[in-house]
Amino acid sequence: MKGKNMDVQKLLEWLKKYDLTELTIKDGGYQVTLKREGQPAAFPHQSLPGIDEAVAAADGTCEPVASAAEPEDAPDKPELHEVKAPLVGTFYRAPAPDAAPFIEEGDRVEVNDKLCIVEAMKIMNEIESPVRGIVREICARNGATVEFGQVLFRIEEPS
Amino acid sequence: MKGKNMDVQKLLEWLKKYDLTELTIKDGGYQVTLKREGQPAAFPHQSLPGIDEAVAAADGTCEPVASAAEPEDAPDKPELHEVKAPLVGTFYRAPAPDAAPFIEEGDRVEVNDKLCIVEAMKIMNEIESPVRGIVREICARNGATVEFGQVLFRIEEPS
Amino acid sequence: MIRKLLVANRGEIAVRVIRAARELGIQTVGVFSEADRDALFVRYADQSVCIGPPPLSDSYLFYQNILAAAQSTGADAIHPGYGFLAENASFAEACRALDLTFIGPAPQAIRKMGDKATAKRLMKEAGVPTVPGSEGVLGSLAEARTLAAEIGYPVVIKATAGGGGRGMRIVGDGGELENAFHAAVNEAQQAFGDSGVYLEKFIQDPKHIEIQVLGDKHGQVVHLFERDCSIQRRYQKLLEEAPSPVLTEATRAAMGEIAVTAARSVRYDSAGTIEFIYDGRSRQFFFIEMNTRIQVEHPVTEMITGVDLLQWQIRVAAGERLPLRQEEIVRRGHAIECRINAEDPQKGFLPQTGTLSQYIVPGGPGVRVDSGVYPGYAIPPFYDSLLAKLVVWGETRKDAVLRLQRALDEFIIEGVATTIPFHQRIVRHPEFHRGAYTTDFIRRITAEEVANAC
Amino acid sequence: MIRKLLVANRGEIAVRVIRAARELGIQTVGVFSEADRDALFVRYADQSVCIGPPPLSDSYLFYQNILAAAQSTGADAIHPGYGFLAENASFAEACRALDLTFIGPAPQAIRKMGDKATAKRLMKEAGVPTVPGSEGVLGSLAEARTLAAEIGYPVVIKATAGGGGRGMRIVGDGGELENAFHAAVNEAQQAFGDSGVYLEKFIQDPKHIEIQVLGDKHGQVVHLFERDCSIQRRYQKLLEEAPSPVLTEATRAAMGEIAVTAARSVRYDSAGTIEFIYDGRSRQFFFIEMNTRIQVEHPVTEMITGVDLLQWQIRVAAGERLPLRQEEIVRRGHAIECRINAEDPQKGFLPQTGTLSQYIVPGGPGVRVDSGVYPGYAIPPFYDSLLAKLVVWGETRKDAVLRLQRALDEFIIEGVATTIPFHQRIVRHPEFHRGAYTTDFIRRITAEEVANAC
Repeated sequence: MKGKNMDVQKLLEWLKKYDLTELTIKDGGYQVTLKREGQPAAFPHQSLPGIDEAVAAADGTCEPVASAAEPEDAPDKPELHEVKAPLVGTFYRAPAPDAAPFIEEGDRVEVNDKLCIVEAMKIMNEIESPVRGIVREICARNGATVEFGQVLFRIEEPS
Repeated sequence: MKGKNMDVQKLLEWLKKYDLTELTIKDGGYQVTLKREGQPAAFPHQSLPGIDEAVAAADGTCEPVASAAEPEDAPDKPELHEVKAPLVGTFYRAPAPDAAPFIEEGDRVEVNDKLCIVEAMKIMNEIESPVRGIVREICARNGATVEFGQVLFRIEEPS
Repeated sequence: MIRKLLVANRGEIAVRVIRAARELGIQTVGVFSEADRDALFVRYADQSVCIGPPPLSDSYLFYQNILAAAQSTGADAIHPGYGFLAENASFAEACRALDLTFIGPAPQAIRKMGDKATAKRLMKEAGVPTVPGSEGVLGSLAEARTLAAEIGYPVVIKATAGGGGRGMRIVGDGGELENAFHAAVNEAQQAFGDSGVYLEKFIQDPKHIEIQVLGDKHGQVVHLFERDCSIQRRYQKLLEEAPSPVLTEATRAAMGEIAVTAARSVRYDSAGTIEFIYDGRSRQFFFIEMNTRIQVEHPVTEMITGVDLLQWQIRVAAGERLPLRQEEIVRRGHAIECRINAEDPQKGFLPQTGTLSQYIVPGGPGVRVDSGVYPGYAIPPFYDSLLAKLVVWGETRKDAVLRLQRALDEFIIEGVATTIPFHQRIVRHPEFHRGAYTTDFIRRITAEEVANAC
Repeated sequence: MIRKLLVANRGEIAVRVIRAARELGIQTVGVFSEADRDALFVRYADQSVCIGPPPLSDSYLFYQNILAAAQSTGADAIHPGYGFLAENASFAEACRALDLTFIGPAPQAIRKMGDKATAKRLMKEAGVPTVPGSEGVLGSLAEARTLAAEIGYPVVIKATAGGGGRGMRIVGDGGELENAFHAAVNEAQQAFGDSGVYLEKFIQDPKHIEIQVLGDKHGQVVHLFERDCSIQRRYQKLLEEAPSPVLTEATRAAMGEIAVTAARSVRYDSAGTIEFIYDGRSRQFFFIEMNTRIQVEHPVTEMITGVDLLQWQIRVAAGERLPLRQEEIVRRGHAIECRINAEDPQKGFLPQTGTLSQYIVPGGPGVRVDSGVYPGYAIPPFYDSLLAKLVVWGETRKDAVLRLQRALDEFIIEGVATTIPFHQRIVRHPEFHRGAYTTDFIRRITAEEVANAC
């Protein structure tokens, strides 16, 4: 394997870019194992030989195309928890067209409070808050398509 | 004109790259004048507007493809004068096939001493030394094609 | 007609589908995994949606997000490309259930042709020649002798439980049969603990030749001649050409007719390919399988017929009739395709990843490049290694070969090793020039090289 | 046959010549000025020689170094491309004197066609229609009336000393002639101090239509149909297509025959073009000039005929006979070429220099790119602004136009402004779609834009 084609630096970048928590590469027999947020995914056909072993962990973020202009980790802001879309679908802020939104910016939320609905395949998927805190930003428009990994909310956790 | 397309830096690089001694650009009427080692060359059809005026001088070198591997300005060498091919042709070290070469490496030469012949269009063009000094390097092979600007000799001038 | 088409694939085929759609005035939606955010097809699609993390099972094979992307973007059709979901009848049905036009054949045709045994049985019933042989285990030497005489020598006897050549005997004539039968039975018993053997015709100088077919929803089916795909490395095609340099016009016409018969028998209503194995000695051909999708090598057919297969595939899926009758489909000249993979031929064709620090594609007359990458692109390590397809056309095969040599020499890729040097060797090989190369050509020239190196 | 060909040109045409030579098995020598050391053609040539500093007069127009480069590299032929030395009879003779095959017509043909007055006289003698009009200054109103009746209205009266529209009158019918004649004479006298005027046919809805011809050294001449080059900006062609959307088959055939007659009359033995002005109202056409070289827009002809014009040009120069008779040259479909220049359409088409920070060329079916640049290339400020020619083919003109739109949208060039956005406007303009556009199309749509901006 050529060092310039796939070095450890590169692997670390991929780890970070795709939120991988674990990556194992072996040369003999060409095995690759990737783990991501607890879900194992094996690629038996993929071969990346040349590095005897590389195990690393990183915690990166996924930034969707649609929100490229949004500020991220601005120095004057406290650390915000990003709630991302776990599936592709249509984003709804309220349980029904004529109902009030689940939350507004500035609202306090507890863990498992409902934040929104992402409709996919005629199924209304309720998205719950994974943290306790104050909703600082609602990042998607009501009725808009959200893609996988898109940031939907930014929540300020109590420090 | 977009600054990124043609800025002064770029012009200075061109000056250096093509051994230009002068370059004038005017916006109104799109005039460009380039001068190179005393020979004027005008490009009336070329228009490079946007920079009001730029006059600069530089002394660059022309490095032929064929001699890319040759050492140039090596720090441990004295300053050498490069004699370049003024035309395209066949390089001959001697006045006739059975004659002795005009010069050998290590020879002393005076100004106007004959160094070699470049044959082009059946005409034998004698190349004379522009300087006095010791021939340190003969850079072309007898019988080889030399291209315009190719370094033929390196001569060490007395300091 | 279709207004907005979602492309459920990646790489060069996603770009190819987008091109066809745009030329038909159809809007396009790209779907991409997180590893493909910078891919060329994402750049070229009118709109695109991230559908999951890099693993295929979570993105390009994950129905739900793909179908949700189609629904939420208002797409009314889905093109599956090749691979991935292209020959997945359940996915095709899921599209139908959501009123999305699946750009491919009806699910029943995918199902019938997807199972090899079913496909072979159906083809036999339809009168399509398949490799002749015993239906199951041979009962006796006498049965073997009768069958072999019927099929014609040479034949091959193989262990039903076998593999790797054990329990296998090639039989040249009737005199060799008895010894070969007993040897095969004994060897099978020893190797697999099962003495069962079967017999079939032994294909000499085998070539992989396939016929492109196209059907519509109104019962019309046409063929668009053959492609010779015998240049393969471990069943991966590396170079394809049309027409095949070995077919006679009579055989070509017969194969075309048989392919149309095969497609008609499953009421095929899309672009598809009937694969045959061709015996270079006897000039017979036998059905192997049908691919119910557009294929990687479809451009060689487009180059000799002037027909845009992707556009036709989309138009017939939308219910249009085939615009041309069989006799209106004419071919001119010769086309060859090379698959330019990010693989290092010096290291057993190991897939390469890296950044394309330079990428200069060949151009000029008779050269077509279908590429999914661009200068500066970083190849993700998660997917296949196909970077580009280089396709050339020439008035004659000789013209095409010379043009291919020139185009390969012009193709400059820096940053990763590619198959270009290997293709340069193939196209300068005398056996390739003669055109009668067989499916073991790559194996043999690779072995030659190893032998020469020793 | 030729063994080694020196290419006395630069940019995309040098690359084009190298491609043709390589496909013919001919070695190539590139010659380059110091400003072109990094050019693509230098990279693609088998061998290359620096022939001088950037100014044209010291490099690409400097015979001595070019001929010396040919001799010292052992080249036996020189291809001049277009422009530069392509229509220089003295250079062609200098090549002959050194036993170098000049890839172009015999010097006498270059000389005869190079002088406009001589060319027009010769063509009249050969029976080729030229724009009818008075031989010199009109003697009287009566003479004007006789001539105008003979030619047919409308006619135009112009000052012989004139220019810029002064002393010019368009005359629609005989009733207008007297007033127009006197007005033109008076205006000419006032403006230029010379009352001389002449009269010629006024061309309505003018189109620039040219016929590609090809002759060999054995007296054969064929034509390869027409190209419509009416989309011009200040006499610079921006887009060319074949066939012309307005010609009837009868007119096409007549133009082809006349072009062959014209070429034969000067014993033309290479690739060349007969330019006509075409009257969109009367459907008459008139000889304007002959270009005795391969032209920038030759690919559109290659795309519809499948003929490699560069290869033929080289082969006939080497003494080969034309391989095809007139009736064997068939056309299929429609081709359009866009010249992608490094010019900013937003700033009066100012030439741009800079580095191509990104360069993604379109691909897929029916797309050909002839380019002289590559990603990361720095455009030198010394030469013309042509970066690439984008050529598309489609079965119909509509298919070709849709394909061209798609290909233009795919062409990504960063680092310099280009004419791509302007071409995108042209190909979406209703008048272009109709196809009856005339030589003032660009001037008019540019004026429209200025008017809309006010």
